[in-house]
Amino acid sequence: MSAVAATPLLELDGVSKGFPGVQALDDVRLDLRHGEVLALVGENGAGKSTLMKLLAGIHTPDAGTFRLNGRELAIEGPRHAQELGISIIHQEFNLMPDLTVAQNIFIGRERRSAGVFLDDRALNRRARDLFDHLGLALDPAEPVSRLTVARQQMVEIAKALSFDAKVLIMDEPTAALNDAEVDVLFELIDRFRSPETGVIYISHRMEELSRISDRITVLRDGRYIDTLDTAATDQREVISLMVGRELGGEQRPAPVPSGAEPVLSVRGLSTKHLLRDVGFDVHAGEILGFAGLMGAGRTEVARAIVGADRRESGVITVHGREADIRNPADAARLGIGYLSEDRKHLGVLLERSVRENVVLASLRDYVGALGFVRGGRIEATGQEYVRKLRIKTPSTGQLVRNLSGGNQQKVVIAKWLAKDCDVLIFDEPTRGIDVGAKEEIYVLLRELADQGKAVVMISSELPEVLRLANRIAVMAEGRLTAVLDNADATQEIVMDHATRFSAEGTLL
Amino acid sequence: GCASDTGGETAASGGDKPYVALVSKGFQHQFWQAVKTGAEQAADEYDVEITFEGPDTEADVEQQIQMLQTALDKSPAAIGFAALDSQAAGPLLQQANDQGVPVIAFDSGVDSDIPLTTAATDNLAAAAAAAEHLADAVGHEGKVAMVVHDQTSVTGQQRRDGFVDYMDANEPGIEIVDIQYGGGDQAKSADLAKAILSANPDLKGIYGSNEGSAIGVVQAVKELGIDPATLAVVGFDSGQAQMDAIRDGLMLGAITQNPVGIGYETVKAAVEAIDGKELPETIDTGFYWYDTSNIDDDEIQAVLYE
Amino acid sequence: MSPTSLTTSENGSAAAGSALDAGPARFARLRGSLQQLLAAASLIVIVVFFSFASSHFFTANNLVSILTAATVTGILALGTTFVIITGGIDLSIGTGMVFCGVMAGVFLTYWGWPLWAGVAATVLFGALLGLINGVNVSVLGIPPFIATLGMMLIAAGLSLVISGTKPIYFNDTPEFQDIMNLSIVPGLRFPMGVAIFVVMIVAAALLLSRTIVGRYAFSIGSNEAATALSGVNVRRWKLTIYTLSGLFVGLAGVLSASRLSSAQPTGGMGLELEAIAAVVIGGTSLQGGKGSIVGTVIGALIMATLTNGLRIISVPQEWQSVAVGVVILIAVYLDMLRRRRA
Amino acid sequence: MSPTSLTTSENGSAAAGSALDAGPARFARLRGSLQQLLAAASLIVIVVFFSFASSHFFTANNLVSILTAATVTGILALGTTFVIITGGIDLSIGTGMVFCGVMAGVFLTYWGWPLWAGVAATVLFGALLGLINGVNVSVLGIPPFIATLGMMLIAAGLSLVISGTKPIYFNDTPEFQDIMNLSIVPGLRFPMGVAIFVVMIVAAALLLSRTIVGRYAFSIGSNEAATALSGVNVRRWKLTIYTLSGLFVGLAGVLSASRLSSAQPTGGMGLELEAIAAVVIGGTSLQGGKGSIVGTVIGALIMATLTNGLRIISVPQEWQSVAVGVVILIAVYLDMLRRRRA
Ligand SMILES: Nc1ncnc2c1ncn2[C@@H]1O[C@H](COP(=O)(O)OP(=O)(O)OP(=O)(O)O)[C@@H](O)[C@H]1O
Ligand SMILES: Nc1ncnc2c1ncn2[C@@H]1O[C@H](COP(=O)(O)OP(=O)(O)OP(=O)(O)O)[C@@H](O)[C@H]1O
Ligand SMILES: [Mg+2]
Ligand SMILES: [Mg+2]
Repeated sequence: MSAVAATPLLELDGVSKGFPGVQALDDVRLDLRHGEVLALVGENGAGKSTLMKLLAGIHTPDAGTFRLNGRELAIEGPRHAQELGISIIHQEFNLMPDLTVAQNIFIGRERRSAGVFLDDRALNRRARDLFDHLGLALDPAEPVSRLTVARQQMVEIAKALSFDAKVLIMDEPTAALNDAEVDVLFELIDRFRSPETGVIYISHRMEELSRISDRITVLRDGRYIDTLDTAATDQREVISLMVGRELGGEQRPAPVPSGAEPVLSVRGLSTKHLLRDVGFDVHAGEILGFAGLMGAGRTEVARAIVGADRRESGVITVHGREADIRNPADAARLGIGYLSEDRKHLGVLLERSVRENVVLASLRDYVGALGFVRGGRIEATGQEYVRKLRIKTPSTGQLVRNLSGGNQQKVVIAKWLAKDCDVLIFDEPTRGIDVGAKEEIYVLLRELADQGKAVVMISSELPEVLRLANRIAVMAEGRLTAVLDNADATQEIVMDHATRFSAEGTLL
Repeated sequence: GCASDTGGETAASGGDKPYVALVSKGFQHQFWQAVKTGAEQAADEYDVEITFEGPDTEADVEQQIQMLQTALDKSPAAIGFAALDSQAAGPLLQQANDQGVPVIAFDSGVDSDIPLTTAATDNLAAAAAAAEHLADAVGHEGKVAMVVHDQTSVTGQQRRDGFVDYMDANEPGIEIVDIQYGGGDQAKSADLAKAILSANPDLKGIYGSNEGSAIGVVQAVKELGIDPATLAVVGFDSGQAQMDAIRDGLMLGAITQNPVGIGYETVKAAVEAIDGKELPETIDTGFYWYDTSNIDDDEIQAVLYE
Repeated sequence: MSPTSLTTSENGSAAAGSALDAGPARFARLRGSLQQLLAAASLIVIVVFFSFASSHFFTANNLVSILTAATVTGILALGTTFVIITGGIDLSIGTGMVFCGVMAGVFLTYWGWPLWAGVAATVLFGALLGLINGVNVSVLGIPPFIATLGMMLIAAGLSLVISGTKPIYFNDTPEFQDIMNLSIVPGLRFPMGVAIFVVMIVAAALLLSRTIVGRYAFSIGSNEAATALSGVNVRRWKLTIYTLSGLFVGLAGVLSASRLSSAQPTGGMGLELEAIAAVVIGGTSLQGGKGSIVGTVIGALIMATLTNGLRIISVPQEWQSVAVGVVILIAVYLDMLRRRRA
Repeated sequence: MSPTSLTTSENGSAAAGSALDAGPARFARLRGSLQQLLAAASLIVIVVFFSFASSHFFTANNLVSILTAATVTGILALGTTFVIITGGIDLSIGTGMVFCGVMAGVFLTYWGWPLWAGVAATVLFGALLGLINGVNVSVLGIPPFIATLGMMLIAAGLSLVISGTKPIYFNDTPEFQDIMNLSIVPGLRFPMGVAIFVVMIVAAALLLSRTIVGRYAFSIGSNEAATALSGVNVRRWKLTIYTLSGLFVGLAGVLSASRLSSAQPTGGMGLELEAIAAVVIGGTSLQGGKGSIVGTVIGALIMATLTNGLRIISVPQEWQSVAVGVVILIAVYLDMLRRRRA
C-alpha cells in the first residue's frame, strides 16, 4: 500500500457539539480508511446524525479537528462539503416534492444551453443514464411528491451517488427499504468503493453490518466507545457495546386461537389504482404481520381502511358491525388507529412539543369538567411515555424537531399507545429505531395484543415480521397472495408469495 | 352633428333614450349618493338613461381612468366627469372629443378645454367661509386644528388651503397647530382628533373637511368629554350625524354644498349639450353655512341630505 | 441497563434531564412569560420614547385613547390569530365587520328588535360569515386566501346593498352606543368597549392555550395531514375555528357601530391587513403552528401606540407611515434575534 | 444478483421505463397545456356570458380596454408570481409601484433626465426596492409578510414626501405618455403598454420555466432547507427573486405613470391584493412550490374581464363587488375540482 493509503481518508478528533439541554457529542473520534465501509452504530440519540451533519457542514462543531487525506480543514457549509467530495444521504429526506426526480437529483448543478436556458430533456437524459448505470427504475420526469417513501429513498441514494464523491455518508439508508432493495443498495456501495473512496454507513439493522462493513465504530450517549473489525466481532458484542447490556433471545410467536368473531374484518377491499379484492381478519390478542415488496400495497390497505384514501369497494367490519369509515376521524371513533410510515409528513408535528405529540390522538381524554384541557395530566402522560420508550429528550417540552430520528419515531409510537384503540395498524413502526428499543417495542406490542387488542403490523423487515406476528399476510401487486401461520412461514416462503406477480418496483 | 352620430349607437345599447355616463370621484359616500340623486332627478325629468360610478377611494386615479374608459366603450351620448386628476384623464378626454361625445365636468374643474362646462362648488371659498365662522366663534385668537379628509385630491387640498389661506390673511391671532388627514374615515378621524386634542389641551377650535372627518371630530369630543362650550367644531357637508351634532350643540355649524344640485345640473347640461345648445362656462352650484339658527330653513333643508 | 440505570450513569445530559424533570414545566413556563415580556420590549421602548417626546403622551386620558383606538382592530386580530395559527388567513374580517355593523342597524333600526336581541344576532351573524368561510375552506377546499378574499368583496358589496349606501342610525336604541362608549370608571373616561376588549383577550388566551380548539389549531397549523391521520376531524375543527373568528368579527362590528352611533356601510377595506399585521408582529407565523394571544395584543398595541404617538408629536402625516413601516421592521427584526438566541 | 441482471430480469417495468422515454414526456406536456386551457375555462365562460349580455362587450375596442386594464396589475402579478412560488409574499408592490412612478417624475421632470435614462432609472429603482425587500427577508430573516408590509408603508409615505403630496406632470417629456398609450396598430387603439405586457409575459414564462431563477424559485418554495442543503445559495437566490419582482414593479410604475401622464403620489394600496389574487386564482399556491405564468395571466384577465364586463352591462356598483367575489369563489372551486380529478 502506498503512503496515501496509510493516512486515513477522513479523520475526526476530539469532536464535541452541544445543543440547549443536550450534549450531543462529547470528544468523539473516528477515522475512515481508503476503500472501506465504516459502520457507525449507536442507540437512538447517540449522536450519529449529529456527527454526520458536522461533516456535511450543517452544524459547526464546538470543538474538534477534521482531516481529509491528512489535511486539516473546516467545513463551511453544504456546498463546501460537496466540493470537498463529501456526499451525504440524510436520515430525513431532503427532497423538493414539487420538483421532478431529475430536477431534484441535479439541483444546484444544472447545465445551461446558450448560457441561459435550462434543458429539462437533457436533464432527464442525464438522470436516466444515471439510473441505468445504478440499475434503478425511476421516472426522471415524475414529481417527487408522487413517490412512496421507499422510492424517495432511492432518489436520495441516486442523488448522493451522482456526485463525484470521495466520502459517501449514508444515514440509515435502508430504514425504508426491504430486502431486495437493500441488496441493490449494497451492490451500489460495493461498486462505489475504490482505493480513493470510503463510505460511512449508519444503520440499526445489525445483520447488515457483517454483510457490508469492514469496521464498526460504536457511539454511546455522544461519546466514542470503540471501533471493531467486523470480521473479528459478532452482533452480540456490538449490541452490548451500544446499549451496555445483553438483549433477550428471540422467540417466535404461535398463532392465537381464533376464538370468537374478529375485531376487524376486511372484505373485497379495492382502490382505484392498486388494491384488488383484499380481505382478511384480525382477532383480539393477535398480531397480524403484513409482508411484501415495495409498492405491494400494504400502506394503501391501511390507508384505505382508516379512510385516508378513497375505497373503490370493500366492506369493513369492526366487532361484527359494518363500519362506515370516511376519514381517519371515523376510524378513530371506532377504535382504529393508524401509524403512518411517513414520519415526517404524516406522523409528527415537528414544531410542537413531545408531550403535545404524545397526546394528539387522545387529546379528548384530557378535557376536564369546564372544557379546559388538563395540562398536568398531559405532562404526566408525556413523562410516562418518555420513560417507557426511553425517548431521549431533555424535557417533554422539547420540540420534536430537535429529537433524533429514532426518538421521533418513538414519539409517534407513543401517540398511539397513549390512545386506547381496539385495532392498531402500525406501518413500519420500528423505522430508524435502535435494536435495544426495538425489542422493547416488540414487548409492548405483544403486551397490547395480550390485553385483547388487535394489532396489524406492516414491516419491510421480514425478520421483524417473523419475530412478532402470529400470522403473516403477504401482498403482491395490490393483492393478498397468502396468509400464513407463523409456524409455516420462512423467509423463502414469504418471498415466494411476495413475488407472485411481477411487481413494478423501484428496481429494474 | 356629433350627437346624432352617437345617438344611433346608443339605441343599440338598450333603450331609445340617450345614455349619459357619469364618472364621479366616489360612490359610497353620502355626498356622492346625493349627487347621484340629483342626477337621477334630472334623468327622469329629461328622459335620459344614466349610470353613475366612482372609484372606491379618491386616491385611486387609475381605477377612475378605467371607469372612464369603459364608459367610453359603451358609446354614450354624453359623459359627466369629476376628475381626480385632469391631466391623467387627458388622453381619454381627447378620445371622447374625437368620438364626438360631449363632456361635462362636475364637482371640480377639469383642467382642459374639452369639457363644455363645469358644475361645481367653489371649495376654496367654501373652506374660507368655514374658517371665517370658526374665527368668529373662538374670538379671533387661539389655537385651532384641522382634520382633512385627503391630502392629495383637489377638493381635499382646496378645503385645506381655503381654510389656511383665510386664517393667514385675516386672522393674525389664530394659530393653526396641526393638520392631519384621516381619509374621511370616521373612526380613524376620531382617533387622530383625540391625539390632536391630547397634544393641545388648550385648543379652541377644530375643523373637519368632509362628513367623515367632521363626525370623527365630534366623536373625539364626545369620547374625551370636552365641554362643547370650550371647543368650537366646524364641519363640512351634511348627513344625519352632523345635523344631530349641530342640533345637540356639539358642533357649531358646517358648510354644505349642494350635491343634489351638482348632479342635477350636470345631467341637465349633458342633455343640453346633446341637443347642441350653448352652455355657460361654469355652473356655480353654491354652498351654504348652516348652524342651529338656520338648519330648519327650507332653503337649507333643500340642500342637506341625511 | 434499565431506563433508571441509564439515567444515573449519565452525568451531563441526564443531570440536566432530571433537573428539568419536575420543576422544569414550571421553570419553562416562567422563562416563557419572561420571553413574552421581552417581546413587549419594543412596545415599552416606544412608550418610553413618546413619553419623553411629549408630555401629553403619558396621560391617563391619552392611554385610554390608545386602548380605545386598539379595541376594534385588536378584537379582529384576536379572532384571526386562531385562523392564522391553523395556517389559514382571513381577509374578510375588515369588510365583514362593516357588514355586521350594517346588520346591527338592520336588526335594531329597520326591524326594531330589542337591544340584546339585535346585539346577539349581530355577533351570530359574524359567526355565520365565519362559518361560510369555513365551509369554503374546509369543505370545498378553496384556499383560505381566495375564500376569504371572495367573502371580503361580497361583504363589502352587500353592506352597501342592504344599507342602500346610507348609514343606518340607531335612533330607536340610543343605548346601543353605550356598549362601546359608556364610561365605566368614574372620573376617568374608560369606555366599556375597552373593558370588553380586555375580557375578550382573556377569553381568547384561555381558548387558545387551555382548550381543545386551541390545541387543535396549533396541531392543524403544524401538520394538517398528520393531525388528520391522528383521528382528529380536521374539517370540523377548521369550520369551528373560522366560525370562532367570525364571532370576533361580529363583536367588532357591534363595537365599531356603537362607537360611531351608526352603521357605516363603507370602509373596512385595509383593516384586515392591519389586524393581520398585529398578529404577525406579535410573533404568530403565517405558516401556522406558532402563535400567542399575548403576542397579538402586543402587536395591536404597538400599532395603536405608534400611530397615536406620532400624531401627538405632530409628525407630518406623510412621514407617519414611513415611521410606522421602519419601526415595524425594526421591532420584528429584534424579536427575531431574541427568539433565535433563546 | 447484479444490477444488470436485475435490469433484464424484469420485463414490465423496464418496458414501461423506456416507454416513458420520449412519448410520455411529450404526452404529459400536451396534457399539461390542455389542462391549462381548461383552467382558462372560467375565463372563456365569463367572456361568452358578457358577449351575450351586451353588444358593447365583444368589440375590438373593448377587448383592448380589458387588456389595457389588465396591464399594470398583470405586470405586478407576473413579478410577484416568482416571489409567491418561493413561498414568500410581496405586499409592497402596490405602493412600491406608486413610488416608482413618483421617481419617474423626479428623474424626468425635476431632474430633467432624458426619457430613456429616466425610464431605465425608474425600472432600476423598482429593482432597488425589491432588493431591500430581499435583504430584509433573506439576510435579516424578517418574515416576508412583515418585511414587505413595512416597505409598503415606507413607499407610501416616501411617495408623498418626495412629491410634496402633489402629482408630478411630465411636461418636459410629453413622449413619456407614449410608452403606455401610443397606438401601435393603425386603426385600432392597441396601446404599446399592452404589447409590453405581452413581451413581459413571454419573458416571465421563459424565466420561470426555462432558467435557473425559476427552477430555484420552485425549489426554495418546495423545500427551502433541502434546497440549501443541496448546495444552492438560497439567500442569494431569494435576493435575486425579490429584486426581479422589483423590476416588474418599476416597469409597472413607468406604465401606470405613463398611462396617467402624471405621477400620482397616492393610491396603490389594495393593488397588491388584486395582483396576489390574480396569482392565486391562476393556481399558484401561497405555500410555495407550485405555480405558472399562464395561470397568473389567466387570473389577471379573469379579474379585468369581470370588472369590465360588469361595468359594461351596467350592474349597479354596489353589486359589482358581490359579483366579483362570487365569481372568484366559483372559478377557483371549479379549478380545484378539475385539478383534483386530474
Ligand atoms: N437541533 C437540535 N437541537 C437540540 N437537540 C438536538 C438537535 N439535534 C440533535 N439533538 C439532540 O442530539 C442528540 C443526538 O442526536 P442525533 O440525531 O445525532 O442522534 P442519532 O444517533 O442520529 O439517533 P437516531 O438513531 O435516533 O437517528 C439527541 O439527543 C438529539 O435530541
Ligand atoms: N410504480 C409506482 N409508481 C408510483 N407510485 C406507486 C407505484 N406503485 C405503487 N404506487 C403508489 O404507492 C402506494 C402503494 O404502495 P404502498 O406504499 O401501499 O406499498 P407498500 O407495500 O406499503 O410498500 P412501501 O411502503 O414499502 O412502498 C400507492 O399510493 C400507490 O399509488
Ligand atoms: Mg440519526
Ligand atoms: Mg408502505
